[in-house]
Amino acid sequence: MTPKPALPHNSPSIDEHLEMHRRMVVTRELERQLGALHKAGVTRGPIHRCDGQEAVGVGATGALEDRDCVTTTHRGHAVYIGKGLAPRRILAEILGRETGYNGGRAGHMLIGSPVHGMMGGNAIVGASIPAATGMALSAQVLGEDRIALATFGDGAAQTGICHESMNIAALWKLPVVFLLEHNEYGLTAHASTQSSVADLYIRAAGHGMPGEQIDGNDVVAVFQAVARAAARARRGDGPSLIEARTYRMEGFSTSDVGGYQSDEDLARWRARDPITLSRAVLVEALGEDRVMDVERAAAETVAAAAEAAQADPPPHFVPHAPSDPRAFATEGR
Amino acid sequence: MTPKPALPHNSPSIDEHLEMHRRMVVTRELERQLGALHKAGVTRGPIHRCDGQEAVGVGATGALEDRDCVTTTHRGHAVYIGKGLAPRRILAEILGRETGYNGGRAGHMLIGSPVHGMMGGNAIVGASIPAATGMALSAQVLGEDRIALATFGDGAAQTGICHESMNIAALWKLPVVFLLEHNEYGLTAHASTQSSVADLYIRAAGHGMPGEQIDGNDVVAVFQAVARAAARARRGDGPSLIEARTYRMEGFSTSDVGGYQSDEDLARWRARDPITLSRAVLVEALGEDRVMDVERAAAETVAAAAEAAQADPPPHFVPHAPSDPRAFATEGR
Amino acid sequence: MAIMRYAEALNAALREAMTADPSVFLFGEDVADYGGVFKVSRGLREAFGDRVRDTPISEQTLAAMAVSASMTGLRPVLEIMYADFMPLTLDALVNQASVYGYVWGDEITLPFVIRTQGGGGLGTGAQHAKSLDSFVAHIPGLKVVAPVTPADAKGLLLAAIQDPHPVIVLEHKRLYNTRAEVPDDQGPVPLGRARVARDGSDVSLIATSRMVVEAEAAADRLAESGISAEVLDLRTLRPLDVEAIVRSVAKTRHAVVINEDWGFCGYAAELSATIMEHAFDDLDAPVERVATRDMPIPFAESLETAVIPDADVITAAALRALA
Amino acid sequence: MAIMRYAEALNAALREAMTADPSVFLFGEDVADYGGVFKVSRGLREAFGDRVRDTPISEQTLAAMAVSASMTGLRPVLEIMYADFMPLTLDALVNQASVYGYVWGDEITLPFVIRTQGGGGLGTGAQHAKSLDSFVAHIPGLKVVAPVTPADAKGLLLAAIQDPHPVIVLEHKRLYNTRAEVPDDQGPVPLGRARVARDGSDVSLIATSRMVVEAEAAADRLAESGISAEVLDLRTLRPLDVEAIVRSVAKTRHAVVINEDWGFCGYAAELSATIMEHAFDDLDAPVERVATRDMPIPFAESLETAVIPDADVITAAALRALA
Ligand SMILES: Cc1ncc(C[n+]2csc(CCOP(=O)(O)OP(=O)(O)O)c2C)c(N)n1
Ligand SMILES: Cc1ncc(C[n+]2csc(CCOP(=O)(O)OP(=O)(O)O)c2C)c(N)n1
Ligand SMILES: [Mg+2]
Ligand SMILES: [Mg+2]
Repeated sequence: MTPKPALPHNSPSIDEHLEMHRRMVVTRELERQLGALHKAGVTRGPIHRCDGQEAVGVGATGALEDRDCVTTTHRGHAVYIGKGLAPRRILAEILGRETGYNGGRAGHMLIGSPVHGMMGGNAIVGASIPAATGMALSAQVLGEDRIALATFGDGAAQTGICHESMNIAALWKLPVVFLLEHNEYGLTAHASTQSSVADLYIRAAGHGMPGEQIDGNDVVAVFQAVARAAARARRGDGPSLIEARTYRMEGFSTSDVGGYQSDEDLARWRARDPITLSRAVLVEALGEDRVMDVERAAAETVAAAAEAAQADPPPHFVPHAPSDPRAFATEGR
Repeated sequence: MTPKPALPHNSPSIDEHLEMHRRMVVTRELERQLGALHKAGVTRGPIHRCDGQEAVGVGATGALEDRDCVTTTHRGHAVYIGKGLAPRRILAEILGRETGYNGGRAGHMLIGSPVHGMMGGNAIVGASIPAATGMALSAQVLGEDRIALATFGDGAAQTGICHESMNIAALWKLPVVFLLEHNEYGLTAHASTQSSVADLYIRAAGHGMPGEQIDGNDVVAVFQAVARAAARARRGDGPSLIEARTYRMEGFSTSDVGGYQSDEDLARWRARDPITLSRAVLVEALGEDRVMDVERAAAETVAAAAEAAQADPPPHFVPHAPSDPRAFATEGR
Repeated sequence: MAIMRYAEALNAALREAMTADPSVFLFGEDVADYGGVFKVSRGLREAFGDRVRDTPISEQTLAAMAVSASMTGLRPVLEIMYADFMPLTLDALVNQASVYGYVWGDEITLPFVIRTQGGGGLGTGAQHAKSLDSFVAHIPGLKVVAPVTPADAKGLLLAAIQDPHPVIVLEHKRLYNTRAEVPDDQGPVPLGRARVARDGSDVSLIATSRMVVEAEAAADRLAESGISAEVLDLRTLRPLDVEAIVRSVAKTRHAVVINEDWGFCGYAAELSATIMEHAFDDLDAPVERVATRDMPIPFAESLETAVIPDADVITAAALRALA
Repeated sequence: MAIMRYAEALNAALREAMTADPSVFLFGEDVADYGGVFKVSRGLREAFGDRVRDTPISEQTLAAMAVSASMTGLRPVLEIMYADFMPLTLDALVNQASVYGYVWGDEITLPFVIRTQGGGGLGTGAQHAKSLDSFVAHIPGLKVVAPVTPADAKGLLLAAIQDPHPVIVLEHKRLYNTRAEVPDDQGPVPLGRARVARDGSDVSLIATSRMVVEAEAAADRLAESGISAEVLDLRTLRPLDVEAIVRSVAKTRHAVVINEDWGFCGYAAELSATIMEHAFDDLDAPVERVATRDMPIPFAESLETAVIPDADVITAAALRALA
């Protein structure tokens, strides 16, 4: 990403848009590779894809500074890529290799890279919300110019910690952005069986903070909304809630047998695929060749990364000293 | 309380009002006795008084049927009395006597009397909320014509379980009434240091349920609001949130050294004492003598109860068989 | 006598209990339309309608609702998808269910069940692979069961639903697809009784949940070296069948206790302490404790297998006990 | 050398730590303006302003915030008013702090502290009198301390705040007003080291938190019968000073382990299992376990005293061990 101008800007430049487009394609390709690897039986455990939702994680992280912290969920690939993590090391982690970001300890759902401000996927639904809130607290108390962004799902929005975090963040004017990625499902259950209201951004009013609903399939709209909320947070005016509406095109995870999403819904949302939408704008502005080159390069990068990651070695086990419950073993005398 | 007419009525009859007045006086006297006993050093542990807040618990329970379930907090005296519990056995429980409602096992904060639908004080802040919600679920699934009412404080309104409970109750249209007793403080901390918004009833909108703010020092207003919400719940239309504004005249508990409530606030609220307000209306309608007689009788009842309870024996210890972790002791062979 | 999968046996228990008693109510995330992520509640929504409900992701409140609903006539069976999420239910268990079961004990019953599943070995990562047995086994007033065989899965779940006290049912993700015979008339299995999974005379392998399977494999290996290992499947973690443990240890004079939760302050520690107190004089060697290494469970297979105990680890412990 | 109350010693530690390190941040319910319900943070709001904050009643989120804030430069010290509320923090501890400390272990530190207080005996009832030590002592990656003396209260809290890993400080409501000498230059007390509170040769009374006080009283009584009891104050519950335990048991050959949490699957069980594993051959008799009766803590004095162990119970256990 090109360095940001000193003043917060609320719309991406065309170069920034192209870079976000590239990242969406990288994410899509990375998940295609994972899908194939899963079919081939070389993955372990569940994998949650964000097909069709790439604009949310990529657009949001695109509007942040490198030093800003982001937390995400079990479905965090777009955020990992958006925060600048390398596909090779993401894939290696998901495949349980020594070369993965966390040496195979984390796996698919817990990837973190503190140097990138990528403060973790999180497989406890809702946990990304107080996590970002705490990071915003630390920035505020230490007087550091960084904000935190929590991404979380419509299912997570029903957890008590979501409400508690928003209350505390608003009360203390913490520099945090709550980005609710509403993909209509929590696991296999439709949002209408989980939430008492259809529009979740309205809950912001209960905490005296701004709330808005945006098109989560429009990467530029996501960038703009997050840029505004981030600027507000940086100014010391406190948190915001952004509800990005999108749709999960794949099943819940690789273990999902599916069948509960309607064909009409799928077709309707496929027509609004975030990469297709973004491509149309970019082709208009930059010409088809430039855009296609970027897409091709992105796919090649990921393919090469997947191949390399698969050849990487599995990690060797090392006991974790700080967890040892017995003093003589850890501390000596 | 006189039996209710078959159709829900939204205003108390004058007899009902007088009975509520009596219950407020009983509550006040009971707490005066407890205050004196505490000073005399014969109580154990903390005691939380609801001086100045009696209209909330008494008015709310006045609008319910006997079979309805109520849950309350660490500050539940008005609710205990409102639900028809006997002062003698309440006091005995608080003094740790065999004759207390729970044989001295519960103490001040956990008094319960399931036959009265008094499903417990609760010393875990917020816990009364899902508790009532679960009782409403049971009524709904079993097809029983009873509702549940949760009383809880402005501090408790900030807990995650409050939000989770409201969401579930609204989603499933559970027959529950959420009665938020806003007394401006959570322990020694003012609501403004705990809540991101000053008016809490607005959070009802985030769960698509009705919310209203009422004068919590007006026992008739409380009765009316709860009667409306209860009728709605009974009809199967789901939950409501009622924010009753009141003020805590005593310290947080007997352990509170005080000093953080302003004299102006105390004076302002003292002028709006719920018993004084209620008395004025009743004297107007029934004459001073009738009201004074009722008040005097109430005070005498409580004084006698306090004396009797103090003379009651302490409980003898009996192990609790269902808690025993070893099978041979509990089950035999 | 039918061959059933463990998940099917649980399903059969739920179906029978719901048929027999209209106050049995099933709820949890994805349990209704989808039939549960492990398919344990498959078909029940169709059969019992609104008595089977999908819920929001609100474990803390759901658990508290199970407690209070059970005090007012319902028999709720709540599914908590992973044992890793049980910490969210602990306030409801230790500060509500436990407390009310005692302070109002004579006036109420608390017939609710929480079903959950734990265990590692499938690459689900540190937040989806734990066995937090000791958190629940520690709590007064609760019962805790952990079936290993399909027959016990059915029988213990039936007994759990019938019990007037709270029962936590700890299932295991690696057992759902195991198959074995379940008698057609399989009724409730009494809570608080261990099962001798295999008779033996040299060493007692006292295990819970899927560790029983590993202990049986260890017993096979020990048999090859001429060592006769008894395998005790505790089935109920609380209340503990102390008699069965003492009987076995008195016979073998050597014990290995095995549990898939962490060792430190874990359920295996309780087993060791129980033997200390009830069978010290019978012991020829200290009890060996086998548990998951005291550290988070890593994702990669090469790491996870080093952390979760298996037949090798149990065999080695038995040999140490006998050395 | 000044005589200090335990609460004052804790206050002194907080003040020193906050003075020395601007990243130390204190938060919790009523800790700021009121100075904490046990007055441990008295005066700190005035001295450190916004670095001391009152919070909403949101334990689950506060704990999670302590975890994440600690990964990004803050040194949060969170007060959880009663140990009974610690279940609300367990997801943050077992699914967050513990996990991230391992999976990202080399890239981050987690220097946060949770202070809480447990214990019964003051008529606070079943939801405000528990000692849920085993819940936290069970969790990999945490340290857990339980100071008994004012000097250790200061020293262990200082060490806790300086530690790069999460530390849970278990205080005791009946210790806050106890007084003793605290050296003027009392610095951090190393974590993981027990303290011999009293030398003895016949039986080891191995205790935690306020149970050390009861053990010392029991030792007095035993001395009257000519029995020399050693009292070991563990101070750190995790990581456990196994060496100190083994050294004591090797000398006395008899042990009583004492902890105020429930016994079953509790911390005392761990102590018994530890002795089983590390000092079995030194034992002349089985280890006696003393803990709160396995049931909720009742309110009335006549009931509560029957449930929480005291010097009588410990004395009786020691005599059984020596019988
Ligand atoms: C506390 C907790 N409860 C339940 C689960 C199981 N679970 C994993 S993802 C999920 C659905 C989450 O829905 P949402 O927040 O909308 O995220 P999405 O999967 O749609 O991205 C559930 C219930 C969990 N991981 N954590
Ligand atoms: C979960 C929990 N956290 C903290 C406490 C300590 N505490 C007891 S009462 C109280 C304040 C409650 O405020 P509010 O809900 O407004 O009730 P009020 O006392 O004003 O009636 C607190 C923090 C508790 N009992 N439970
Ligand atoms: Mg979703
Ligand atoms: Mg209040």
